[in-house]
Parts: sequence; C-alpha cells; structure tokens
Amino acid sequence: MVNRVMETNKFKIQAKDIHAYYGTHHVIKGIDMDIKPNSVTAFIGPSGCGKSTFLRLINRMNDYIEGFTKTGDILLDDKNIYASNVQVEQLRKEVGMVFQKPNPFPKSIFENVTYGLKIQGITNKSDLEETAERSLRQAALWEEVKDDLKKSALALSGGQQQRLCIARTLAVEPSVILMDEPASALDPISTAKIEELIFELKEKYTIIIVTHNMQQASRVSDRTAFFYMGELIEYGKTKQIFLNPKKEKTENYISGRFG
Amino acid sequence: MKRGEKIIEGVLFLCALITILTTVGIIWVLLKESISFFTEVSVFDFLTDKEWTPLFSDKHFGILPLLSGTLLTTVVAIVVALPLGLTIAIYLNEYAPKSFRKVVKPLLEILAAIPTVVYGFFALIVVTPFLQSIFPGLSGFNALSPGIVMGIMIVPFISSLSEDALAAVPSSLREASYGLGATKLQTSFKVLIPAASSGIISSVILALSRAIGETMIVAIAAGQQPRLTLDPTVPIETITAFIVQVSLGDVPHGSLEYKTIFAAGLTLFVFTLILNNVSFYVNRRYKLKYD
Amino acid sequence: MNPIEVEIEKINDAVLEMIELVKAQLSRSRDSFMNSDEELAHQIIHTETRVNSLELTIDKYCENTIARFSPVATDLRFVVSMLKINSDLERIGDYAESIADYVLNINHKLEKTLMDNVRTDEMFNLAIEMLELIADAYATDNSKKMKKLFAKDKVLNQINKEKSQVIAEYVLANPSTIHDCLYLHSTIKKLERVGDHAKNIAENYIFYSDAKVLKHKK
Amino acid sequence: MIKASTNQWKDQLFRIYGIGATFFGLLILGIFLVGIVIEGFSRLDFQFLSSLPSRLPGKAGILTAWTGSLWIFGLTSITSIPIGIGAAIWLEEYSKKNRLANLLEINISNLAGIPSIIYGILGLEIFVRMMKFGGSLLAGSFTLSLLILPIIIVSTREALKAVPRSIIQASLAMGATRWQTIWLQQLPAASSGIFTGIILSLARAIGETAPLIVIGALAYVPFVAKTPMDEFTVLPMQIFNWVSRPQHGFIVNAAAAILVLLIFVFIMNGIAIYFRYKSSKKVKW
Repeated sequence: MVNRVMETNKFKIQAKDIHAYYGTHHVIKGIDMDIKPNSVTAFIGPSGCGKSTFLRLINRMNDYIEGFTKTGDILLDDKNIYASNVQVEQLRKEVGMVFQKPNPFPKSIFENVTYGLKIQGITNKSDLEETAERSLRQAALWEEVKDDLKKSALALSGGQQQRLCIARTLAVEPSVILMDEPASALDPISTAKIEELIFELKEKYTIIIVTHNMQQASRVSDRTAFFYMGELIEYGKTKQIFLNPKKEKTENYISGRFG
Repeated sequence: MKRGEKIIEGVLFLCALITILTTVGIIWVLLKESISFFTEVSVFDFLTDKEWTPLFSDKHFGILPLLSGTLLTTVVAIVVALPLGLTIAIYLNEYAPKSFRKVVKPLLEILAAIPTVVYGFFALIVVTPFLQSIFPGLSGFNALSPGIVMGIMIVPFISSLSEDALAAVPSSLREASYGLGATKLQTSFKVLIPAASSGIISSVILALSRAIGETMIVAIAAGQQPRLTLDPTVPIETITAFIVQVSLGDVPHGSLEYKTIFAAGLTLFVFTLILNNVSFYVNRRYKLKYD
Repeated sequence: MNPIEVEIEKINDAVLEMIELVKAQLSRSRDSFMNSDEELAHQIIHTETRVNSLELTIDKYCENTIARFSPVATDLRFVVSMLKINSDLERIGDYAESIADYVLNINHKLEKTLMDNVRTDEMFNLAIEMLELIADAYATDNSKKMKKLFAKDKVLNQINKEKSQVIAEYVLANPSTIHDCLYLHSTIKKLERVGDHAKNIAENYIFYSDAKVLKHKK
Repeated sequence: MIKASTNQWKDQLFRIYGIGATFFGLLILGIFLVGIVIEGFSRLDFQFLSSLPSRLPGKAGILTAWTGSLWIFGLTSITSIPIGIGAAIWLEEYSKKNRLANLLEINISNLAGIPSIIYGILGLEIFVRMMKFGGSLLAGSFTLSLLILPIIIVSTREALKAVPRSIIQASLAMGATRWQTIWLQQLPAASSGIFTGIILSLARAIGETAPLIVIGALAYVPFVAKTPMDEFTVLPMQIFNWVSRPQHGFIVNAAAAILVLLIFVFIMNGIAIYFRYKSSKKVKW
C-alpha cells in the first residue's frame, strides 16, 4: 500500500517555471506542471494560447524554430531534457509525437512502421517484422492492413493513416506520447477509434494530448490543463475541470462563453 | 553521430560557399583586368568617345557604340516579346481551358530551351532573307532580325512569369470583378494586370536582362561593326558580340585589346546586375502585398 | 445571447414558475385544511394537473439542453440540479393535492385543541415558509438564504416525531374520531415529507451554485 | 444593353487574338524546325556522324563535336550535380536566417541572371590561365558547371520546399537526425523535382556556346578527345563555325548539326517534362 502511494506520487514529467519566446514575443509565461505516469493529460485552450508550443517543448521539437528561446527546465524521469549531455534524437525516441494531420511517409506501410528502427541502424528482418506487427496491433490497425504491408501508406484512409502514425511512434517504444490534435482531421468514427486507442495505450504510456474538442478532452483524459495567453490557468482532474472549474476563465472557455 | 552530422553540414556549407566564391571570382577577374585597362584608357573616354575601334590601328575605346547596338537589339526584342508574351499570359490564365494550358505552357518553354546558336542560325538564314524581301534596303547583318528572333526567344520568360503573377492574384478579386458583370477582357485589364503589375514588370525586366546578355544570336546575325546608331537596318555590334569577336581572334594575352573584353564584360555585368536586382526588388514588394 | 444561455433561461423561468405554483398550492392546502374549505380543496386538485404538465415541460427543456448543448461546468450542474429540483417540487405539489383530498374525506371538523396540540398550523406555516425561502433564494440567486431552510426542517421533523403520541392519546380518549385522526396523522406526515423535499431542493441548489455536495452529510 | 454586347464582342475578339499570339511563337518554331529538317535531314547520315571536321563541306562531319558534347555533359554532371544539391540542402535545411544566408540567397539569384558570356570570362581567367587547364574539356566543364549551379540550386530548393513540413516533423519526432531525415525522407520525396531541374540545366549546358568561345574552345579539332585535359569542340561551336562560312554546303552541315543538337536537347526536355508530369500526378500530399 505504501509502495503504491509512493509510486503514484512519482512524476513522469515535471515542468519548472517555463517561459518561452518567439523572438521577443512571450508565448509561454511561467508554467509549472507535473504529469503522472500512465495517465492521459489533455491540454485545452484557445488557438495561440501556447499549448502546442508547450507540448513541443517536451520533445524539443521547437529547437529548430528560428528565434525560439526558453527558460526553465523540463524533467523527464527526473532528468533535465535540456541538459547539455542530452541527445535530442535519443530524447525523441523516448518521447514520441503524433501530429494533427496524419503524415505518413510516402512509402509502404511496413517502411513507415519500421522507420524509427531503421534510423537506429536495426536491419534484422525478423526484428523489423516483429516490431511492425506488435506496433500495428497496438495501434489497432493490424487486422486491417496485415495482408498488404507493402502497399503505400498514402492509400490508407485518413483514420488508418493516423493510426499508422501512432503505430510508427509506438514502434520505437517510447514512454511518453505527445499528440497534437490527433483527431482534428478525422471523421467521428475514426476519431472514436483513436480515442479508444488512447484509452488502451494509457496502460503502458504517458500520453499528453492537445485538443480543441472539449468533449474529446473530457472523454479521454484523466487530467486537464487549461492554457490561456501563455499561462496555465487551471490544471486538475478532468472531472473537476468539467464539472466544477475553479477559475472563471476556465468555466467560460469550456462552457463556450468565451470572451 | 553528432560529429558525423557536423561533418556533413560542413561539406554542404562548402558547396553553398562555392556560389559566393563564383561571384567574388567574377567581380575580381573583371575588376582586376578592367582596372589595368583603365590605367591606359581614361574612364571619361570610355564613357563618352563615340567610336569603338580597339582592333584598328587608330584605336578608340568609346563603349557607346556597343551600348547602342545592345540597346537596339534589346529594344526590338522587347517590342516583339512584350505584347506577345503578355497576351499569351492573359489568354492562358483567363481564357484557355486548363488542359490546353497544361499542354501549351511546357511547349512554349521549349522556345527558351533551344540553344541560342540555333536561334542565331535562324536569324541569319531564315529571318534576314525574309525581312530583306519586305525591306529591300535591309543589310545582310542588322539589328532588326536578331532582335526579332531574340524577342521570340524571350516570349516564354514573359509569358510564364507573368502568367504565374496573374495566377497569384487572389481569386476573390477576380470573382468580385465577374460578380459585377465584367467580361474576362475587362477583368484582365482593369483588375488582374494592375494587381499583378509588379510581377509582370519584374518578368519584363528579367527578360530585358536576358536580352542584353544574349550573345550568340547577335554574334551571328547582327554583324561586327560597332556604330552609334538607332537604325535597326544596318550592321551593328553588341557588347557580347564584341567579346566573342575578340575571343575568336588571336589577341595576345595581356595586351590592351585583350583587356577590352574585361572592360566590356564589366559594363555588361553592371547592367545586368542592376536590372536583375530591380526585378527582384519589384517582385519582392509585390509578394509582400498579398502575404 | 449564447444559444445555451437561451435554453438555461427557459429552464430557469419554468422552475421559478413551478416554485411559485407549488408554493401557492401548499398555502391553499393549509387554508383548506385549517378551515375545512372543500371548495378550495377542489380547486387544489384541479390545479395539480398544471403542476404535472409544468414538470414535464421542465424535464423536456433539460433533456433538450443536454442533448443539444452538452453542457459543462455551471451549465451542467444547473441542468442536473434543476432536473432533481423539478421532481422534488412535483412531489410537494402531490402532497398538497393529497392534503386537499383528505379535506374532502374528513367527516367532522377536527377539534381545535387537538390541532393546536399537534401544532398543525405551525407545521403548515413552516413548510410554506420553506418554500418562500426557496422562491426568494432562487429568484435572487442567493445560496446562503437556502441554508436557512435546514433549521426549519429540523423543527418539522421534531413536530412530526411528537405527533403520534399526541394523536394516540386523543384517539384513546375519543375513539369515534379515529378515522379523521388518521387523516390528520397522514397530513402531518406529508408536511414532514414536504420539509424533506424542500431540503433536497436546497441541497441541489447549493450543488449547482457552489458546487458543494451536502447530501448525506451531517 | 448595347454596351454589354460590345463588351462581349471585344471579349471574343481578344480570345481569337490570344489564340493567335499563343500559336504565333509555336508556329514560327514549327516553320523553323520543318525548314531545318528539310535543309539538314538529307545530310544526316553515318558519314556525317562519324567524320572529322574538314575544309570541304561534303566531307566534314561532327564526330569530334558530338563526342565533345558528351564529354562536356558527363564532366559537367559530375561536378555540378553533387555541389548543386549539397548547396541547396544547406541553404534550405541548415542555414539560419542570418546575414550570411541572406547574402547567399541574393547572390544565387544574381548568379542565375548573369549572362553566360561573363562566366566565360571567369573561366578564361581562373581555369584556363590561373589553373593552366588551357582550352581543355576540364576548363569548359568547370565553367559550365558554375554557370548551371544556380539553376540546379534553385530548382533543388523548390523541390525540397515542396516536401511537406509534416513529413520532416514526423521524422524528427521519431528521433531521426537532420541528415537522416534529409537522406531518408526529403531527398527521395523531392527526387523527381530535383531530377527535372538537373536535366533542364544540363540541357542548357549542352546548348551553351558563348562561354566556351571565350575560354578558347576551338571550332576545328581534328581528333576525338581522350582525356579531360584534351582540347575539344562541341556541337554548338561547330554550328557557329559553319554558320559563319559563306559556302552553302556548310549551311546544310549546320542545319544537320542543329538537328542532332536539337534531338539531344528535346530528349532531355522531354524527359524533364515527363518527370514533372508524372510527379504532379503521383503524390497527393
């Protein structure tokens, strides 16, 4: 019992006083946040509130953006991901990312799923096949594509493409998966499948999802963070945020009375 | 891993650096020889003397005759190319069916892909005799014939780039005009061309620069007689044709005659440089307008 | 106005109307019971159909809001609370009707001393005051006022506890009145239930307005 | 009402004029090509392709010219393609938005607009004189490489730009390095665009005459080049030489040589157009 309490108090990701700037534009203003392992955290907030920027800080995808600077630290398993000895590529294998629009590589399904292994230099065919099957199964896509893994990924439907992108991310066995509006370009049925998938993946992974869909946030997440104008206005259990938000801004935003 | 990446980046950077070295090389070569040329010939003479006879015993080094020759062929070329190119651009953009445009655009671009020496042949062997049958007084070498052929050659420059500029005009503007009951012609001339004007102007300037630097057509069909004239029916010589003439001859390295090609080259370089940058400037301003 | 606000407003108005209606029903049931006014009793029974139809209307509004607007936060709490308050109000309306029914069934006028001994009048007044409090607190959106209601409910419960002994002693002394006394006993019981429902309404209202759950807490 | 019908009428008139203008250029091109074919086709035989140049038009051939053009094609490809693609990748993917990058940017646009003859002057000083290559294939191909480098860079960059950012992001997010992303994703995805640009620029190099004249390529080369250090001639040089001679026989020779040159150029353009067409159909991002 004591052990379990200890376990749940350990944080997977800790952000400490994060400020971020595009040039002189202050886009994230002092955010602190702790995220527990094996949970789904939803980031909500109006466009331009900094939630995507914050998400991309967690796997350092902002590194390449011209004029981007940040202060503060982000800890992954208590290690600072911005420390000088951290290899960005290694970090990104640990912290996978799924994007808004499905973005499969213009290659076969198999090549897509095994891309992450290939760039790590793994060429053993049976290893690749094993991983492909495992991750496609995890992404609930295996049954649909197992007979034509050689087919171009671009021939899949939008929903399938997105699950392929998730499978591709799972193949490198990350512990954290960042999802930037993963279902915003999909139809309701595909969206439901993705949400179901997120629910299942929670057992093994820590998931952070940015979404504009309030219902989606309330459906899939354990905790919800509301961002506004670069600040973290409210962060708490999803049920509490949606039933009884503490801040008026949160209330106004989630009930659609913004402004 | 990290080091490998750095090495690759370094090699790639060196590749990019070669372009800078090229420019530096061009400027250095032109300046070096030109400066030694201008120690012997005064800049004032170069710019004002009305004769260019570096290969004669009575040497004159006035660039004006070469400039007038260049100007003459260029003007003829633009007079041919501008109305033609612009009309084609408008027609393809507004009138022609999409499938037609898809076929015709690459076909027109073939005009620009044909080696210029072939155009020179065309000008000398086909166009000049044809023009002579209309204007009996036309000399066998003249500015008119290469000018016209050059015009045909640069049509795709103007038509393609102008078409791009017209296509970039937001469709809302076009629809607004149609919505008011305007015809395609009215829409084209009253809305699209003004809106795309900078793009069109920049394409024309680019074509101008192309015409000024064009060598083979004029070297073959315009003659080798530098003269200060605006008459397109007599033989003339352009800057480029002069450089070819000197290169073909046996001019000893280091002689004043040899250095003339650098002075002439520098003049050409400066002209095209100015025109190109004016074109970029105009085009950039235009792009800002719609972003 | 935001579309969901229009819906919320509609529910709000209907609930307000419901409260007023039920309050009026209860206060008429008091008059009818205390004065054995059979005419008034008939009116109460007749008006009950309006209470029922209003309940259905409120339910319909709430369902519509949930189905079409997926309310969250305050809106969600509002709709959920109103659904429950609505059914509580309807139950109070039912009790008023039952009491009117008893008036029609009582054979002889109940003796004044008995009525006073079981504090019938006081009980009626307390129940009505509770509804007045609800109406006032609801109309002014004041959850503090709602809390005043809990004390009154305790008094009601106390009276209710004492009533059986008083009535039993009276019936032993006047066995012929047993029939009528049972009605009195039931009436008191109903009024106590009105208090319970009123308390539920207050709790639900506080859940809506302060997001605090008071139920089943002492 | 009258106004409206006048407008309609003008509109139709312009349509006809537009068709006329569009076909005018193509028509002239057609007439000219037919003329060349009539003039030169009969001359185009094995003897013409396999003979060395001669003072007699009937005996002269283009063996040295077309082999020279092939040499130039090969040597220019070897130097310009890797450098051009490399530079494009650096500019598109690695350069930061600073003054150096800006300078490179402007510089490349300017280089693309410099007349080819100026490159000839550069080649003359640098390769022929300073590096002492003389009027050799090496000097010629280096000069032409510099000439077409900006075109390759610009078209490669366009092709790289057309690869969706999302693909790049996906690859980086998988933990790929910059170079892995470029090598495994961007270059394959941009390959047909890059290839098109390269083919078009090489076609241009094949047709260039002026810079080669300036660096001193000879019109009369009585042997087939064996090494890159040999003197050489190319088809356009041969044509230029023949055009400037008075005898009609040489004009016929020029026409025949033009046919060969145009076949070269058209095939390359055709390949480029085909690739552009194919790539425009293939991937819908």
